[in-house]
Amino acid sequence: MSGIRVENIEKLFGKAKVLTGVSLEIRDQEFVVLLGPSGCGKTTLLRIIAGLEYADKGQVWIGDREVSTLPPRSRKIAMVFQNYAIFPHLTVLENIAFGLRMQKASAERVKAQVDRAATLMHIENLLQRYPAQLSGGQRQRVAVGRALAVEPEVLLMDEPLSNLDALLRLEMRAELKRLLAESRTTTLYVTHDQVEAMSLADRIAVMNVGQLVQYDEPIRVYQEPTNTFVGGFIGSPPMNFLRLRVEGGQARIESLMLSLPTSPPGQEVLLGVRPEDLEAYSQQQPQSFPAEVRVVEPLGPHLLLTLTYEQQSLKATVPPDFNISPGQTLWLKPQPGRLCWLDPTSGQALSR
Amino acid sequence: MSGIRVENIEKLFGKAKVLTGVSLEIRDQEFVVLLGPSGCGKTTLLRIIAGLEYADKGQVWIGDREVSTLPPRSRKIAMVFQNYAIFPHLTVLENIAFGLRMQKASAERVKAQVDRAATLMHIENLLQRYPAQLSGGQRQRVAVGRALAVEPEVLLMDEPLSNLDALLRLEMRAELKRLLAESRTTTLYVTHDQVEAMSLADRIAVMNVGQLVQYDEPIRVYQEPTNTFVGGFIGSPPMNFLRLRVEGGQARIESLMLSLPTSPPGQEVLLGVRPEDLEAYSQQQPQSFPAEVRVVEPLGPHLLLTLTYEQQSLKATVPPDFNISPGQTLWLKPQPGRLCWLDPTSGQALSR
Amino acid sequence: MFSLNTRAIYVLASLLALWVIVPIFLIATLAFSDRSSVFAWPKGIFPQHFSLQTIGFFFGVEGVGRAIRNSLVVASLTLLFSVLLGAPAGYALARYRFAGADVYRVLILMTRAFPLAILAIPLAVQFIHLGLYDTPLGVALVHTALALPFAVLVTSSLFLGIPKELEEVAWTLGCNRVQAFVKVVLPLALPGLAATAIFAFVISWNEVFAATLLTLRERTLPAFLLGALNDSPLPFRFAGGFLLIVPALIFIFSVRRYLFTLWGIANR
Amino acid sequence: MFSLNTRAIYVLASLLALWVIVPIFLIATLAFSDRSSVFAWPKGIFPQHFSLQTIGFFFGVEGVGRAIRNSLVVASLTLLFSVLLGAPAGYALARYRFAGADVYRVLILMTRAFPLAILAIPLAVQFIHLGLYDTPLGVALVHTALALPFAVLVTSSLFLGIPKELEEVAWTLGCNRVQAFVKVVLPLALPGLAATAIFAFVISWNEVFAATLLTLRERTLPAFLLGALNDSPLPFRFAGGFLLIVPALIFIFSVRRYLFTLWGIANR
Repeated sequence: MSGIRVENIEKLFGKAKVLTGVSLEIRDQEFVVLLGPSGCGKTTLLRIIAGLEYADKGQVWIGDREVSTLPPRSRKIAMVFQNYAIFPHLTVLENIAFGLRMQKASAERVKAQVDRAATLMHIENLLQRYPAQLSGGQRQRVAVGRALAVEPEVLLMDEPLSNLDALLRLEMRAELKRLLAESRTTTLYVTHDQVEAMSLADRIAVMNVGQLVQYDEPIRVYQEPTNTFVGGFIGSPPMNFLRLRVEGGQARIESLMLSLPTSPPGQEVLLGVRPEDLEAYSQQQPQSFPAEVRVVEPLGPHLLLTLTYEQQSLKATVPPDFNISPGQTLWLKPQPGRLCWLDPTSGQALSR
Repeated sequence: MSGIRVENIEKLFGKAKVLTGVSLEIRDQEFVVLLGPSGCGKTTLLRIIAGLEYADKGQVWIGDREVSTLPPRSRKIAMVFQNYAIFPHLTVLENIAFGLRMQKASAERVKAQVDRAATLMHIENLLQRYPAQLSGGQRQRVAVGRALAVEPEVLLMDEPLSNLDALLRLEMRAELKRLLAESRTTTLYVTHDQVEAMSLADRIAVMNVGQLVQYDEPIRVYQEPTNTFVGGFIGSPPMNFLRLRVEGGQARIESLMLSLPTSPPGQEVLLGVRPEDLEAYSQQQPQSFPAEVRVVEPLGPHLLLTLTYEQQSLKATVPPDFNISPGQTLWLKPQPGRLCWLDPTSGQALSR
Repeated sequence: MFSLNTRAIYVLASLLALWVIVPIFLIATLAFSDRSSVFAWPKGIFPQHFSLQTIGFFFGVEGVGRAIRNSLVVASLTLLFSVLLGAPAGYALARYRFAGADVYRVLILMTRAFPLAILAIPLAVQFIHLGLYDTPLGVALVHTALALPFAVLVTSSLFLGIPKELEEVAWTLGCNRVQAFVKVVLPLALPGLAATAIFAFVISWNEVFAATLLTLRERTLPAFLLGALNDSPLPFRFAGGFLLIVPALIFIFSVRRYLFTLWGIANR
Repeated sequence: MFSLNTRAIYVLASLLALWVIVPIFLIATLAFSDRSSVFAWPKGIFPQHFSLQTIGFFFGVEGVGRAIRNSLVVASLTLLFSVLLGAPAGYALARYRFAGADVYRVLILMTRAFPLAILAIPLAVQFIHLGLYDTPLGVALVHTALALPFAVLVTSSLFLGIPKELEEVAWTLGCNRVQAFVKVVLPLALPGLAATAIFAFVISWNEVFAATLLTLRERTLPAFLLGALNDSPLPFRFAGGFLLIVPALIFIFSVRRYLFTLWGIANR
């Protein structure tokens, strides 16, 4: 096992730059998720690390070997594809054994490794089947088993859960997390699903238009986004951004004054606050501001409110038994430790 | 405006029965969501009400007219399709005016109605455009505007949000809710997305394999599912079902005894409990039972835990700052008022 | 490595295009060259001596005018029959999925491998009985039989590309079935129907086998050319070949943009 | 209402199928009837007098044996060339998207409207210079030119249906490009390649125009039949027609299950 290091990767498709100088380091045994909207270049970066595509500039290191120009077979990686890419003309057993046979492994080693992978993935009883006889979830297990059977230094996964239905995805997500925590393989995992990223990652690398915009632990990416893109992309509903006036080094919402970490460049500042970090009260409270309720959506574990404060729309969540209807005014108290401050022109977070 | 009543609808496709005797009543001005997995027959039922398909048995009433054999144009309905079905060769204005022109409405009425619909949907500035120049969200608005412009007695919607991306869907969902609350049109809305159903509906009609399985307000469907299918389909993560032994008319988890509403038919009973209704403690508590943590997934607003209690897997949510790691034991206290009891053989809820 | 492959692909694609274009170009240039260039070998790439001599000679040959007129009549009738029969069938195929649809598509693909024209032999016998032998109508009927499967296939692709929901929404907005078809489907299908019509025309224009078997004096242009081929000079052949290609060329260039859409539709 | 439509569709589909099947059936039954049935009119639906008389007579005619041998040689060569040239080109087309791909597909669709065979005329002149005139090899080369676009199109559909990821995963598991092709792509493509080969064979077997123009003594079967057509009796024609259809029939029935898959792939 070993880490991955990519340096200054640039990639052009025709005249379009899909990666504009990406550097990223993944520690040994770490589980890193590459997260971003479709077209942000995350899959291209993964394929460059796998050797399925070649960067126009920059280097790729796996462990302490530079592999930038090596073909995929020499990089000691394994990859799980979105469509699983199980060989349809081979049995599950031969699929899992494929990489070992290519290495000319001994019959005992093949058997031992296939058994180990099959046990890990709970597919011992499917070994003699052909892929056409498997369900989507079973194919997914075979694909992961085949990747782990070769004991790769690095495991690369390209949206492996996106072809499963919602319920199965939830199950497999937890199982994958347990499994990879056990096998301790260095893993780079690509997804556009922010819940998946939050759930699985040791660290999340958020990408947007060919660049890395934030690289941190899930909870910090969630609570301290570096810009409005990250705050708006992660979380459902996304982070609220309220444009407030700055008065005497503090931000003002009605009578409520909030102190800022640094003085912002302009006369206004953006307050970033998650819907669950706005406590709602029917009566006026100290440290709160009023907002009018427009829509009330009961979602089960909570109510999702859409409110307006001075023509700005914002969302808040309240307990399911909260008694409220559209047109009423609520008093919202932002939780002090959970606020972000951003520059409204650049969208970047103010330094703390 | 008027209500909808369908009685004993049966429908066969070839030899497959897709609807097996569905009866449903929608009150005047009510917003009802037909919810179910794909293939459950919900869209077929909608199309039978619209007159786009004909039932093999049963009647459809709109207001006090029986419309079972009328063609769509005589039913005083309007429909919004999943792919929006905007006429590509007509401008937005002519799309919205299409139904009025078919009614041979006067020029003033056409203008007044188009203006009203366009203002309602915030597409006043798009009236001269062709559909090819519109974004997905704008097309969706045109489709709803076209449907409302004819002032239908009943509005039928077939997954109108499913072609939008996640963020836009969230926005449009709240807007649609506000809008239809204003226009007070009787609405039947088909979706497979349980969050959408919870958010929008006055009442949810849950369907499975051609049958109506529950028809109630969202919060009651969520908290008191009539069977394991409803509990498992609604909520993400779904409801936990724990198989418990019955002792002396009570259900037993470890030392905790829970009283049952009626005595169950067998020696075992299913406890249905939502993940957010299990309070977790690191230390033993009264009224709680122990479970081992297998996976911890930080999702932002909360941590999602996968635990096992006597080889049964269950999920629970805890606050994001809860300090826990896999392998530890937690004490779970079920919230007394939020428990369901079901028969493990039939999967049906025990009568209260 | 990638760029090497890309380059190889462009070379390959160019070769494939040349495969089709070069012979057409050759025929066309020779038809507009003078007699000496026609007999020269190897031939130059560009017409060295542009001249209407060859083409003029061709039109002077007896029977050519009549053959062209016959071809026009036959091809126009074929166009008419194909669209009138093919479009409704295509619409039905597109709107109602049925078990045989795939079988039907395969059969049409296979017609390429079928000597359909040879089946005209038993037909000839019957045509004599029916009085259709050696008439443009008779040939047009056979050509319609040849063009119809394509017309049905192309129009069904066309109607498949027009979502059923467009019609359904028109029904809910007050149209009956005919109104919905006229107001919604027809405007969207019109360019495709035009392409289908021209395609039927071109198929008929080029068909030689059935035309030869079913006519004696009322020959179409290709049948006339085939009959005159062995004992006619080279310039005559080139000019005739050129005339045969002209409708296809006009067809391709007039509907080329639309064809891509059509192909896209056909691939759904 | 719906069931009425469904019924109409089945009627329509049956009619369309009959369109193709009836003439084949007619030819086949007449080839195996005795002389009296051949001349009867109107003909019965089923062969009234099964007999090998007609077909036997046909094989007795001088030159038929040689024509069949020539056809076999030409068709086999065409098969060989088409697969060897078409499969790599199809693979390249499938694996690397490029701007011209759609243009190419349209061009191939258009060949149906093109009198490609007529382009054989300038070729004949050149073949005389090259010594290929009146040889099976020469005819096979022209047939390859005719079959190649189809071979490329069908094989590219075939390779498009084999996800690129299957190869890529093989690369990551230790294969080089050749190993991945041999171990993964080839086993999956084999039945489709076989179908392509037979398709090329059938196209060559039925081609008559180029074969007639480019041969004099070494005629292929259809060219021989065409030459003998006008002065030969009806039974001879039917037996000949039947023999022409046989390979196509064998083709369709042997690969019919596979064809549906192929068509599905071609539609992706």
